[in-house]
Amino acid sequence: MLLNEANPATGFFGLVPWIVFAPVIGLLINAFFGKRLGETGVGLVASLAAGAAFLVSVLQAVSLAQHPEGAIVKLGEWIHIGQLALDWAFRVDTLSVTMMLVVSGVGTLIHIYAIGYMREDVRFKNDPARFPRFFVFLNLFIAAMMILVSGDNYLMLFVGWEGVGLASFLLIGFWYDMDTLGRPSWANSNAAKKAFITNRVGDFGFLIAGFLMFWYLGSFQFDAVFAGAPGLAKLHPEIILLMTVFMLIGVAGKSAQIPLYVWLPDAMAGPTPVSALIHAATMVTAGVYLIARSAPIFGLLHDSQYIVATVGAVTALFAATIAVGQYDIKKVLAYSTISQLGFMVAAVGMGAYVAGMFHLVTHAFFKALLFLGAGSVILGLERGHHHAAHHHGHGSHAENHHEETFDPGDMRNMGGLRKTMPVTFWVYMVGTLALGGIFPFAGFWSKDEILLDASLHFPHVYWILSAAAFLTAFYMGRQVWMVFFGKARHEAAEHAEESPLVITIPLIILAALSALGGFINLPFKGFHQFGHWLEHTLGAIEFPPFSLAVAGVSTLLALGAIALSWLLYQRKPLEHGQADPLAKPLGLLFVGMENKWFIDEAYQFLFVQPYHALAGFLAQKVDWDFWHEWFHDSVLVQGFVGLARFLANPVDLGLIDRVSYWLSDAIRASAEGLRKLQTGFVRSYALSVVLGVAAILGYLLLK
Amino acid sequence: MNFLLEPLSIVTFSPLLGVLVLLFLKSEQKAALRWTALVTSLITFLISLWAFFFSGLYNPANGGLQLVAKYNWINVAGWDIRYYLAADGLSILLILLTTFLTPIAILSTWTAVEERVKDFMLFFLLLEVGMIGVFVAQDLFLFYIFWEFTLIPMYFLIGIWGGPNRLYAAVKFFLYTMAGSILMLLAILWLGINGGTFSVPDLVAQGNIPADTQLWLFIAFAAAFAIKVPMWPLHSWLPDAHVEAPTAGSVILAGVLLKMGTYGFLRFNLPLFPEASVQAAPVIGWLAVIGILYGAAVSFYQKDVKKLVAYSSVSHLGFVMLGMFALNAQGVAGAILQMVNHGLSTGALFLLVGMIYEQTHTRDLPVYGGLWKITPIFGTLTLIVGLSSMGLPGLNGFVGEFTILLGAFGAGMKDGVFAGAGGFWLAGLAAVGVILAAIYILYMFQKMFLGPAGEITKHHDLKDLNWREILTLLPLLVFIFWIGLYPKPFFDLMMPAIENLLMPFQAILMAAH
Amino acid sequence: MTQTDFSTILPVTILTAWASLLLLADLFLPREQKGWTALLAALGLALTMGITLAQSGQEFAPGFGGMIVRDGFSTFLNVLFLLIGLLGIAVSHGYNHRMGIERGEYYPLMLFSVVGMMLMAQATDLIVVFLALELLSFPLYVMAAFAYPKPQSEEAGLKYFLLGAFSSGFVVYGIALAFGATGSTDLAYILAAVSTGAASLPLLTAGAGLILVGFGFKVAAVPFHMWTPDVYQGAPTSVTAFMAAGAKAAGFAALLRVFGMAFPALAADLAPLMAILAALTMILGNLVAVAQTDMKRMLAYSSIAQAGYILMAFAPFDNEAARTMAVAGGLFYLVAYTLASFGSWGVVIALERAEDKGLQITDYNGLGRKYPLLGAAMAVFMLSLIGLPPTLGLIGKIYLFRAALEGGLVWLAIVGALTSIVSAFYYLRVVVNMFMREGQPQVEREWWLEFAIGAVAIGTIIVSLWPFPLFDWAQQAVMVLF
Amino acid sequence: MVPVSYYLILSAILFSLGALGVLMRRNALVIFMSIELMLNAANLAFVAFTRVHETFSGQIFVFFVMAVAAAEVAVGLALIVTIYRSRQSVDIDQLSSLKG
Repeated sequence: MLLNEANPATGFFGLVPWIVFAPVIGLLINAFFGKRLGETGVGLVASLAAGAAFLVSVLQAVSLAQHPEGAIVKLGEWIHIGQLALDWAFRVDTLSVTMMLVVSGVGTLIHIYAIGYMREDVRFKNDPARFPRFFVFLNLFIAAMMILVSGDNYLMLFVGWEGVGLASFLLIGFWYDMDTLGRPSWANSNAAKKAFITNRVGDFGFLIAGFLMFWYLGSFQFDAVFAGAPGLAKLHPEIILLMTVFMLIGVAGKSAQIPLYVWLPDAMAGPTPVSALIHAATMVTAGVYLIARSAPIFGLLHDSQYIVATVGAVTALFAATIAVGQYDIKKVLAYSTISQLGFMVAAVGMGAYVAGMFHLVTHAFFKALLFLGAGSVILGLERGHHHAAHHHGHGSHAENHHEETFDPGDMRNMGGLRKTMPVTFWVYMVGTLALGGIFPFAGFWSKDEILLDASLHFPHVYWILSAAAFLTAFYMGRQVWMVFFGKARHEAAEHAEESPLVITIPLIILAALSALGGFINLPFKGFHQFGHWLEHTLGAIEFPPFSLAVAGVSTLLALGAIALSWLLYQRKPLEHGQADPLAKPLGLLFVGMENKWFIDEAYQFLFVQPYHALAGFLAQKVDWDFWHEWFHDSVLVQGFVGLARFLANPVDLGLIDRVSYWLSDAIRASAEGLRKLQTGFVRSYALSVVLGVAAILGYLLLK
Repeated sequence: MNFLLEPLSIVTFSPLLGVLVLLFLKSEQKAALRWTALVTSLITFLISLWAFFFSGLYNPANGGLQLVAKYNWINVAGWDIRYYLAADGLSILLILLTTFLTPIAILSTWTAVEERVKDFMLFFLLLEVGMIGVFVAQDLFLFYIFWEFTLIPMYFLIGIWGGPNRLYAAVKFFLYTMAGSILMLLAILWLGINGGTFSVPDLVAQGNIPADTQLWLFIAFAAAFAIKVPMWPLHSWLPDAHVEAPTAGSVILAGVLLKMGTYGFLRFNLPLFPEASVQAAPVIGWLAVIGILYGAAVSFYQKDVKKLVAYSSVSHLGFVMLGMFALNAQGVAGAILQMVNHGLSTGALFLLVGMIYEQTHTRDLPVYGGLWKITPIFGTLTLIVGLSSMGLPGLNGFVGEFTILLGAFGAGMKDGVFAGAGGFWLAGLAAVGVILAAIYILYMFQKMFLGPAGEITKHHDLKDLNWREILTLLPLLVFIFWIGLYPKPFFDLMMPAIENLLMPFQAILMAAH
Repeated sequence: MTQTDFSTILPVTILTAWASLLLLADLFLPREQKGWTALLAALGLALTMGITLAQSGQEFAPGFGGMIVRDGFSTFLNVLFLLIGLLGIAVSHGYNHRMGIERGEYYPLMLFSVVGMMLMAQATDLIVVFLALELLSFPLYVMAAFAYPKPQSEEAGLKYFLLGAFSSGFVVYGIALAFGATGSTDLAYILAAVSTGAASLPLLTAGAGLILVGFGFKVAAVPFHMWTPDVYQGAPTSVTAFMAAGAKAAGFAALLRVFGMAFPALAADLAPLMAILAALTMILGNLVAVAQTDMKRMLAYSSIAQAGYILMAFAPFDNEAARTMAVAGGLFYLVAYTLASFGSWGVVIALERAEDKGLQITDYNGLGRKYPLLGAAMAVFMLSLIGLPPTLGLIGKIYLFRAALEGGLVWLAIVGALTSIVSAFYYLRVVVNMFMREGQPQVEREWWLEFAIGAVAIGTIIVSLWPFPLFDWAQQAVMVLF
Repeated sequence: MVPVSYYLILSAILFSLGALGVLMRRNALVIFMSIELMLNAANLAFVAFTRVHETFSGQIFVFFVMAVAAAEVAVGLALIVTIYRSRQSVDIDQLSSLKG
């Protein structure tokens, strides 16, 4: 039926459209029948849909193992105008299948996790009816993300690109009528809007890059573009540079790089599974995927590589500094994500595509794990808070007091959770070590590969990234100490409870992946399985030999950072209400970190307010007051009516009359003392006739 | 009376049968009046489908005029005025859009129009005749008559069933439009006198108008069309007309009447004055770009939903104009598709606004908020339509805007029409409009549906859409998805005609560079 | 008197006799049965119309030594005049009764005036032109004051009379000069004299100019228009309706005849003058109409403006290729104007009540709601006067604009176009008031009046859809002039 | 013998006087008489031109003009009398209720 006939696909390749269809079917079922299915039913349908997509992805991988050259599965024509030929076509190769596996694999786990998480969340937020909607959106995201990674041309990729943006918008704004603490507010919807619009700015860059591509290379199809690019690079290198820079803008939007990263921290307004799935593991890596996919273009010019790598590296460091100063458990992770994305972008920018993709995969595991762990912590705290409030009793005053001030995401309210939430603690530790880059966890291997590449080709990137790696380990240490160690700084933390199995099982699976994920691409001769896998798509890859020096330095840095954080945060655990121990020694620097270097305020000042003012000025002053009211109403209408009145009264009666008076005076004077004469209307009419006669005769006889 | 039996004559005039029936009904028989109008417009839609797809008389692969009905009408010395109807790829979609939107608009009035139902339906069906006529007339004289005729019913629709400031809006609409068209009339007469015929294909075939004269004629035609579109800065009548018009009127105004302007450029300005078109293209392109950005910025500031949507039309139609005057296949095809898209999306937006207005009697954004919780279907549909309007890929708006921008960008290449007059900047700035579109649509969506419950949401017992309302919107949604996912049938319908249309421009552009 | 002579004036003679007899017959009719006079007058007009149409097949037929003629041109216009007469009776009957001015001499006067108009179209000698002019004018002077002792009516009558007589003084003097220049008042002879060079051109030019003044006065061209609003307002509306259509049409008939037949040699001088007059008339008429609040004054200024449009037909007078079509366009527009003007005055009559009530434009509020057909008809007339489809006014205006463009007078066409937009402004106000404002207008239901309005409205639409026969007829009619 | 041009000049002067009279007098009757003066100026011109062209038609015209003038008197006086009856005045400057 919907399988492709024109392209007799080998193996399971023909099934590839189902990675999109399955979640679409899931979302349709839940959209229309969600209310009747019940919460478990909805969750089951959605998880099955995501699972089906994962299954199809696995089948693709199986087929790829036999036919590593991959396949293009054409579903139908999309836009065909002149030489513009866009198809709905799926590209199955090792790169896209890697992404499919990550997206659907992590996605399925998060679906399952979300059944448990959302069941509690909707109750905490007092709106259980919203439950099915979450899974509709989640499936929508999977579908869009699958389109993104499997499209065979840039425009289909763009469909997914914007589609995930939409899903992200919907999910960030899932609790659209409140803020993160559940109070009625515009905050969440503002965050959602901000994400979408910032992404649109990036999409603008993507579009422009696409236009350049089409008009200089004649196609959007990957193979055709890649075939033409080297020739263009010789003729017009500046066009290639422009193309890559504009594409980088797109990447910056989606993968939260400088200068467009600002939406991602706000995106934490979404429920935690969303943060894990979309804003850590999958969607935000789309930019990395895009650059890896466009390797034949980005690899053409050293300038492009330099720019991309530098942007990535700077982002990595910059975001890491902010992460150090955050108190919200998810905000720390958010800035950490930005920072890690910087690592990946820097990697693919340098041409270390395998390293970048490798880090993408491992990051998906451990960052999803961390976010879900954080979610578990938050739920635990909420349970504890509930519990505490319940026990405190009956004084509604106390309850209100809690409602207003308690933030279950604030690390300053936590502490000592290692005892109350042991499973979460252990998996969280795995995630932390992986992110911190501690041997032998997944993050160590992938980060090391990036640093290795950087040290060989872009030394400045290496130095920046190393600093970022140090900070990474430091802020993760800080977080772990603050959350799980010490004493509970809030009664909610004291009464926190462990999460149910539906939540912890996915955590454990992810923890296993985070611990072991690094082994898919061990940097030793004869291994590099992941690299070889991608080679089928990216072409022959040169693997730099493992450098003990680089690995050693980075491990030392990480350990040092953790030690430093121990010194600061664990040796003397934070007390309730105590300022951050860094605040004093760093002074203003810490204020900057705490306040995200005031970038949001700067954007507000530089872009948002001026646009508001401009729109207001255009709408109110230019369009309405000036153009609509003044020009149309005053100038056109009043002028016209005035002219008409003027002609009716002064001119028709007045001016012509006046002239009549004047002329009759003249005539009277010339008629030598004719009797005093009063003009009346009839006579002025007659005079007008006479004037007409005079004019006509004058014209006829004198001309 | 043979001329009345031609397929296109039947399509054009079949609403008149409904008018006849309406005349014999009493004003009190509201249900009968509504059903008569609805059934008539549905029959017209079916006839139009039949004529183009099932009669076997129309071959979509043929780029020329088809379903030709050509009869002498006024033929005295030097006058050669014909009753000349025909359709081709440039008009077929717009004809179908007209016949498609009219029943939807009528359906939307079911409970919204309670006063003077008979007159309303009369004017509406008459309006349909005029609109179809505009799209099928191939004789300038006949075209002008249909063109001016559409003014009258719309004027009454706004003036009688409109909002509080309706008189002002109606008269302004009338005078602005007429001011433009009367200049066009002079140009039409000039063409008729010098060409000895008013038939457009014949005039195009003659094609011997000197370049400087062309420019004047181009301006005269453009005056009429640009006001109708409306191109910036001639849009001042639009917010008034849209805000005051009843919902169905807004739907038709945005959906079809504005398209008459863009269609006019396409059907008359481009083929009749090719050299002038190439000359004017950069100017029109820049005005279009200004319109795109200006419309988007201004609509962002609006507190009145209808006004917001109205200004968004300025932005959307800027895209249409930009694509059209890119004078390449992508641009023009995108422009035509975008005309349809705008009709669907903006039409649907006006319908949605009308549906909530019926319950709350306010369109003031700040009093809404949090509506999604109470009216989930309404919110979801608005979201989909809004996304289509801001060009989300996978929905119709994207296909149009993307191809337009692609075309406009291509026109900035060295052999394109915008080369040397801004080049890539036109498409680049226009693409910024895509960002701004997201801003105002999301702003609107947020203020209405997201956030904490507003005054209206709190204090009204608001109901979600009922079946009739969903049924009204459903056809639009089907097309929003269809065009977004599989626009091929639509492009297939127009491409042969576009190739014919663009043929002369290659040579002109070659000569120009 | 030969048979040709007689057949030439047969319709006119019959109508004159009919009018005289009617005057007598009226004496014997009791006061409450004056309706019969109207019916009889209509009968006379119908009879004359029948004869005129029966004769219409015959070609150019001069009579009385070339003083009078019967040709396609005169037939066309005579039919129009007779139609105006019939419509005039239809709108007068009930109104005069209602206003208490139902006097027997009204209809004979109207018939005499129609006779004058008909003679005007038939005259080929300046003497006859002058006589016809006076014959059509005198009854109108009287009729304008017909509502005496109502002061406005008296005032209108006297104003019209004094200014009319004043302007005919110029006509007479102009004729004298033309006679002096050529030695004849026969139009054909004048033409011949010019072409043989026997004529004194300056004298003739001056004469033509003065004659133009007289006709300009009749058609209310700027700057000879100033009587129009006052007289139209002051006169009983039924008379105004008749006058606005008839006198104007007759003025144009004479203008066409005299300038077409006698002064082609002066075309180069006269044509620009006509263009200027047309432009001034359109501009002033339309602009001033905007400021009016009284319906009758508004329509009066509108009729001035409409005269300007018709004058456009004379603008390409010096362009041999264009002028036939132009003048045909003028005749066509004359018909369109007559219908729309009569119709709108008819609606005014329907709304007017004693003591000048119901004459403000605001009195039309809600008309379309309460009397949808009457409102629709009025809307049709307004649209026709603006020049919008589907009405005759649009087709007519297109003919005229085309004439101007063909004559190379692009500026005049643009003036016409722009003033049309201006005109939309005030015509639409009526439509707005009728359909979009609330009000309780009071309408007198009168069968004849409503029939006339309805017929005119339907005619305005139908003919616009199939204008070819009418235009063809107009074109045939003007063939004989050039 | 007096040249024809003298008659013509006289006629022009008379015509102008008549026109001036219309412009300057307030009494309707006097205005009316001024108009008659204009007509008679035309008559004089006709007669004079008749001399020049040696034809009768001009003189015939004069008779017509006189007849018409007489008819005009009938209509005009009737109107003026009517107005005098209702207003006790024939000052045309008072006849200005219609304006605007």
